[in-house]
Amino acid sequence: AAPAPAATEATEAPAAEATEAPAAEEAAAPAGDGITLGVISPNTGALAVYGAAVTTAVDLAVSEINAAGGILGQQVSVINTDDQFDPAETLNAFNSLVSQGVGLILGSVTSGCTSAITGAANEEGVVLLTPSATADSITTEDDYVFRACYADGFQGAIAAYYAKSAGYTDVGVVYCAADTYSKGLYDSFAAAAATYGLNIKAVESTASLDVQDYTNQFASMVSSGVQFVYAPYYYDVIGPYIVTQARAAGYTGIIMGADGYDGTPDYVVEGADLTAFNNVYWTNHYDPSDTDPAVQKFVAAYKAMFNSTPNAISALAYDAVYMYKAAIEKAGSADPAAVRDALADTSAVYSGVTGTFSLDATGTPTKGAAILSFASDGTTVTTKLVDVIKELK
Amino acid sequence: MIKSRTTQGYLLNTLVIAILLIGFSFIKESFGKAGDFKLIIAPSIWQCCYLIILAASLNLTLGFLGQLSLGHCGFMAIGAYSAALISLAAERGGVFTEKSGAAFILVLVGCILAAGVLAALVGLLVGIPALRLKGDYLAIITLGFGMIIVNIINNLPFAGQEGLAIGSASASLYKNGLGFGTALKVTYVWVAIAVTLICVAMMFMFVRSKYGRAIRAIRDDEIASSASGINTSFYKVFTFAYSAFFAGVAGALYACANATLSTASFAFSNGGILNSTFVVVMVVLGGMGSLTGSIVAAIIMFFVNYQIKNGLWVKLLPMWMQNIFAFPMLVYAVVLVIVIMFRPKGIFGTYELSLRNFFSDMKKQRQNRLAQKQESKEALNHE
Amino acid sequence: MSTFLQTLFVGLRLGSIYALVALGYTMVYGIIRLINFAHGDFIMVGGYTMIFTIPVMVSLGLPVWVSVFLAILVCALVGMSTELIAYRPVRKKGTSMTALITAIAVSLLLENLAQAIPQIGPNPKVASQIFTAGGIRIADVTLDWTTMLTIFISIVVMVALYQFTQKTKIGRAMRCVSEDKPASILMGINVNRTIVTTFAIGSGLAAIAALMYIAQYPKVYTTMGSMLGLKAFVSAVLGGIGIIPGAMLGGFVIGLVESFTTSYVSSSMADAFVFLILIVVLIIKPAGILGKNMGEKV
Amino acid sequence: MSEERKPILETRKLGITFGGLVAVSDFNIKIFKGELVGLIGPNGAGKTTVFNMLTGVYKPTEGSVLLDGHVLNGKKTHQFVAAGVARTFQNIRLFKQMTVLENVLAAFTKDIKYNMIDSLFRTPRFWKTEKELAAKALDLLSIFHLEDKADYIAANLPYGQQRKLEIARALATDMKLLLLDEPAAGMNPTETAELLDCINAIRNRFGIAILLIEHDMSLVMNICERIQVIDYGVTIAEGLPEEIAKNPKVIAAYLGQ
Amino acid sequence: MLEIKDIHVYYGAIHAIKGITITVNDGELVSLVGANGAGKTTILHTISGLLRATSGDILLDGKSLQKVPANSIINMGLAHVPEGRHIFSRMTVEENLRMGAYIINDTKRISDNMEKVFHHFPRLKERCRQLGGTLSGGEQQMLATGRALMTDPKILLMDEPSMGLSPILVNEIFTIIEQLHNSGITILLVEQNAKKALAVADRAYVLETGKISMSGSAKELAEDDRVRKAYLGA
Ligand SMILES: Nc1ncnc2c1ncn2[C@@H]1O[C@H](COP(=O)(O)OP(=O)(O)OP(=O)(O)O)[C@@H](O)[C@H]1O
Ligand SMILES: Nc1ncnc2c1ncn2[C@@H]1O[C@H](COP(=O)(O)OP(=O)(O)OP(=O)(O)O)[C@@H](O)[C@H]1O
Ligand SMILES: [Mg+2]
Ligand SMILES: [Mg+2]
Repeated sequence: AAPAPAATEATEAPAAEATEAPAAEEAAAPAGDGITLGVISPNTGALAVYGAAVTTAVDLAVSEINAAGGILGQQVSVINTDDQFDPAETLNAFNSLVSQGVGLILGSVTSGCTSAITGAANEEGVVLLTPSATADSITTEDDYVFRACYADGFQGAIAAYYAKSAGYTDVGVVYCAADTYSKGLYDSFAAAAATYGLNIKAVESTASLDVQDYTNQFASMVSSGVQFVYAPYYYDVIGPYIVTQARAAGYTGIIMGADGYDGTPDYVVEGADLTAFNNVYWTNHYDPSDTDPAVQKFVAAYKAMFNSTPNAISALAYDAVYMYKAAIEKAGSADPAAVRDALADTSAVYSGVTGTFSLDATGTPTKGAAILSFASDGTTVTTKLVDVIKELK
Repeated sequence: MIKSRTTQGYLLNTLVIAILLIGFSFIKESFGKAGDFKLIIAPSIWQCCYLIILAASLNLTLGFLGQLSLGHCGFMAIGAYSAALISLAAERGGVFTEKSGAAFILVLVGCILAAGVLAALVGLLVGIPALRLKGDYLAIITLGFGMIIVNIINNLPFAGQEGLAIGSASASLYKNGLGFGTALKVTYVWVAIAVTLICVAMMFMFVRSKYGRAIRAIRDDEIASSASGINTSFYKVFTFAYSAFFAGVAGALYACANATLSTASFAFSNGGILNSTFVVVMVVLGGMGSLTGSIVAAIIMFFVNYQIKNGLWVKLLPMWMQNIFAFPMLVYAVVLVIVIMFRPKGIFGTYELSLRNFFSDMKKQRQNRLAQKQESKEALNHE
Repeated sequence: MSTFLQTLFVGLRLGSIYALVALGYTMVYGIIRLINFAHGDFIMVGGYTMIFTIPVMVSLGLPVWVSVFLAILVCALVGMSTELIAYRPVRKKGTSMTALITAIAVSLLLENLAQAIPQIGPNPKVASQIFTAGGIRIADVTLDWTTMLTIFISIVVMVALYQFTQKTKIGRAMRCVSEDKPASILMGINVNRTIVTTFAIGSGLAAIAALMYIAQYPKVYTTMGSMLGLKAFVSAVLGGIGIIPGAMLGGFVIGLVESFTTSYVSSSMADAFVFLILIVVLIIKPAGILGKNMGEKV
Repeated sequence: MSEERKPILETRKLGITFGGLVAVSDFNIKIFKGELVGLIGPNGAGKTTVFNMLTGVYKPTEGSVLLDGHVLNGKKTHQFVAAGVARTFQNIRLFKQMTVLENVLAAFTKDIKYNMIDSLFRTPRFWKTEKELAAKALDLLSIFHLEDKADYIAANLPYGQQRKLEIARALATDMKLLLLDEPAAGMNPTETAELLDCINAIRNRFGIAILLIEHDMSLVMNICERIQVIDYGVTIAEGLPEEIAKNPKVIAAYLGQ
Repeated sequence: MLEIKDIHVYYGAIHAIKGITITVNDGELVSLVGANGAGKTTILHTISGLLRATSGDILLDGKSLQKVPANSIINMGLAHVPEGRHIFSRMTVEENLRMGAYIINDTKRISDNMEKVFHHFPRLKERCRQLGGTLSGGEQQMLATGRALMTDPKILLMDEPSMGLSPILVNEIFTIIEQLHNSGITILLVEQNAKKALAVADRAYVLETGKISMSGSAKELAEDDRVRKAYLGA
């Protein structure tokens, strides 16, 4: 079906440009006295945590930039909008930003919501840079869409790669069937497992993210005898529920996850036996305890401003703002089309908190992933860096 | 006499709709290119349209048949997913290549109808327990059905979270399926309006016929209605299916208006206003047994929701109010409680707007208000 | 065998919690025939109260579970004010459906108010360990103390509630109010006060449920009540709503069904199966497992 | 001639038990066209239960109901109505939120021939039916002097008129047998006398059979041609009013001295 | 003992009671007669506080009831047997009677009163453990009356106690009413069965659409032509 979308695109593109030309000018007009960045994130609803992570980091980055004189000498201002973790609301937020003349948008956080506006961004000629939508397809179809994180395909593959290099051949998976993130990672893990010759012996899932009990799932892992379980969930499930329950169910092997595990140490049960967290591995965009000065500077500044340790989403959102800065400076203007061209340049190198990288032809960074693990002395849980994988072999 | 008065009514309704449409196309012409129509008004019309159909259709079961259904969005999900899948299949099968022309319109109409019919079939299934259960027990069953539908869709390999067949729902729906971009939403805004008008008319015709009379009788007293010769089982199941049909159609419109589908949007409750709980809220707010009320409530809910989140005037408010408005659900909750306190029977009660009787109704309304005032005085006395 | 035991224990663990929550639902429903949608959110209120008071207990050298008493107090207050401010005015004027909508609105209000409070916010909070870990090991599978305690407490609460409604004066007044309000007034019963008391007890129960919930599943978040409340409500209906032992039975049935479908049928379809079983049971027994189908006397 | 001899309603050994309680047993009755039969008995004797079995609201556990010679066992209530039985209820059951006219119109539902298509497109058939029925309904209402209350919401009618509306609604089902359950309950003697005239008028006009439950002996003894008495679900006497009034069993169980 | 002074009662916009004045003296049995919907029930509801008059006053033993909460009126010695019985159908006969004595804390007094009720209604004693909802109509009426007697009321309001009862039970109920009257209880009786009501009453009021149209001794009224025509079916 490849020619078909091309055809539609061809017919649509000129129309879009024709109608958009005045809108773009409108956007450019007030740009003389500032650059406006639109942010779309889930500020209320089930994923409000991520909304907060994004808005705080953007706040930090923008205030840093403005303090340093802005971009191209212009101050940056931000319009925050709420997508309520709902695709239709995301589109509303997007349209509202565009109608206010915003041409550069940062968002949204989740793949589901972001995919609701990628097509529209292209049609409207508005640059969309998502900090954290990892679904593979986000950047593949649309020219105006970029992201600051790597795709699920990469993250799932790293886990499979790690399992293989650690010597496991039989593995299991526990994932959430109702969550795009979890399901997407499972799919990419499964695909990579096939290439690495891993044998997925057991797959269990949960029907929603509200599930509290994972004992049966891990009991099934125990009975199938696997010693490596890929469990792509979020920190607030891993910390209080999964790890302790898995150990209580008698599972002693490795539990591996992805960037959703970021922040887990703050979500463990005080007073419980935390040795359960040994042997838990995960992949992440960055490691907050990384000694890299850029990372330390960011972590310190964020802590100073918001009194908490930034998570990976914050780091990505922070990097995304700086990506915009670099692109605008390269383009010499904040005109969306020019910024798009600057971002599309695969040779540009960005160095941020989440590593030094450049974007590939689709608009997804090629960057390494940190493999981290938790370590526990029984009363506290800490994170330690195991490895940084730049490239999959 | 009845006939001539009704003919009068039809003429009047048609006239007013025609005037509205002409006025609308005038607005469209004058603002159409300037962004706001395309970016704000047209998408809003689409959203209002499916919310209107959704709320009005639930009113058939809730307000007219008197059965609380807490899983109405499940039917909408069925409609949305089937319309999306059929359109994708049609595109892959080469029935249409671009979203214009007769072939596409045909597919579009086909998708909308199919969405309705499939939802109606499931509605039939849900209607069956309704024959044995009442009140809260039935509510739980419908809620259960809603959950099951969402759970099943989540687990379908071709319709799950990651979407339709290849890749994500997003891209494929937008590029190859029904999903209309901003420009197409303007082009096809007539589809949304026409479908809504037809649906609403169909519902009005339904409630103002023996069907409507029968189901209202069932609502008021089921035993008495069967003792009056009404086949209660038939009318109940039929109404469930009929109502589900429109929810399915609303789903198809949803699939047109959005580039992506996610089952979270059709759940029992979520962060937004499109969920089974809020549809019930719209119906009760508008008035159970008043289609006009459902329509108005749907529009109000949409408008309030949109304005609180995206309205520019919010920025002019004092900071503390802006801080509250950052939690839209909080605001609706308060608004809801207030509205219900002042209009416990909903905004419209069981009143239906009729253009023909508009002025005489206004007079009646005034009298009712007076009576009500007295009543509330009375209620205070009872305290 | 051990899978079976494990599954059974998980079912009991979930079930005991559903049962505790369901008791609160049934209690309120039994009196005013209102699905108190906000009940699940009272659990959230109880959860947060404990999150904030547990450190205080620790600093005072008291066992952490003592904070439940504060939670009971807070929940009862929230429950009573909900009744006074939101439900009572509507009950007088509207239909049962308007009351239901108010309940939904209150639920929304509580969830979002919590999120809007800076100290709570959208981030979940994790409680510290409340009861000692460990339990009885049978054939390599552990039935933990917390589960046993929860089952024990839910039985005690059920029996106590049942005796309370049957034997005490105020309990009997509650039953009267649920049957016939005007007649209750003629008996000299203060209907409003009885309803408020019901809310106080029902909401206080929510705090106990919250304690056992976070002892088992130590995460507290603003929307924690919605799914939990829904399942508990389903339990109450399954057992026969308004019937106190029914709520408990329903809770265990739902918990066990959920657990067994996860283990033996399909883990991702567990919710669908729970509701499917519910539908089947209700079609066979339209008034729930313990409900007597009185049928309408014509 | 043989037509005349065939009863409209016949029950054979009709009985029902609730749990362990035998509410009605071995109930046999025959009612012929144009007859007015009384069914009396102490409270809880099972009179209303008999009505419920005759209208399919309760399923008899034994015996059968025959209407015009057709066995109706196992049929649903609306099928009983379609076969020609209509009733009123001991506790008035109107469609409370509907208007008086609509209450009657709703009872025409089963005889309305137009279908979904007609109502969606408002075909001439639709209009014709609706118009005819409205006229017919008003005509029925006029028997009870309710025609000028046609637009009232049923719940707002005074009690006595509600009772009348219920009868009018029952008549709308176009029945052969009308079952009236305590139509005079809560009425004073004068109102009862008015009701008596009404019932007679209906009988003359429609030529139907009526089965009447009533505790008001002034009504029963005046109007009924035959009376059947049940106690504890068992028939203890049947016969002409004068006979019943003198029957010692009936006096002991029901009438008092 | 009970004085109703020019009360007006509304249901929303409906003016149901249009200025009614009624007096019931100590130990008297007063009957209220009127057509359907005349407002008899409304008056009783207003006396026992279930409804409130918009104007006028109701005095019990000289004390105004207008400001007393509905549930406290029973404490002043007034009991109401409501129309339609309103017994608690999911409670046993005994529990129903206990609920009648809800305001009494003295268990001795409760059991004494229960004995008294059983003395009036031996049938209730037989059915002690039966659920109220499963009683026959007549038994339910006895239960409702018995329940009202549990507080030794000084004045009893009875609303259509014979409604729906078989002739034998109607007689029985009226015998009981007479007994209660003879034992010194003041009774305000509302009845459709005007003939019987006038036969037992001392005095009576005739109510027509919210207004008193006639009043006087029961005997006189029973012989009055207009009353006979309108309410006695003669
Ligand atoms: N649905 C039911 N379930 C259980 N028992 C029932 C049911 N319906 C009726 N009964 C019982 O059957 C018996 C007969 O009741 P029914 O209502 O027929 O009496 P009735 O003769 O109409 O009395 P009344 O004159 O008081 O109306 C009663 O004992 C009643 O309790
Ligand atoms: N809840 C109500 N709402 C509105 N109107 C009412 C209500 N209850 C009674 N009415 C009206 O008030 C008037 C008096 O009613 P009430 O019940 O007091 O009459 P009644 O004399 O007791 O008659 P009945 O013999 O039927 O018991 C009637 O016209 C009735 O329609
Ligand atoms: Mg009866
Ligand atoms: Mg009355």
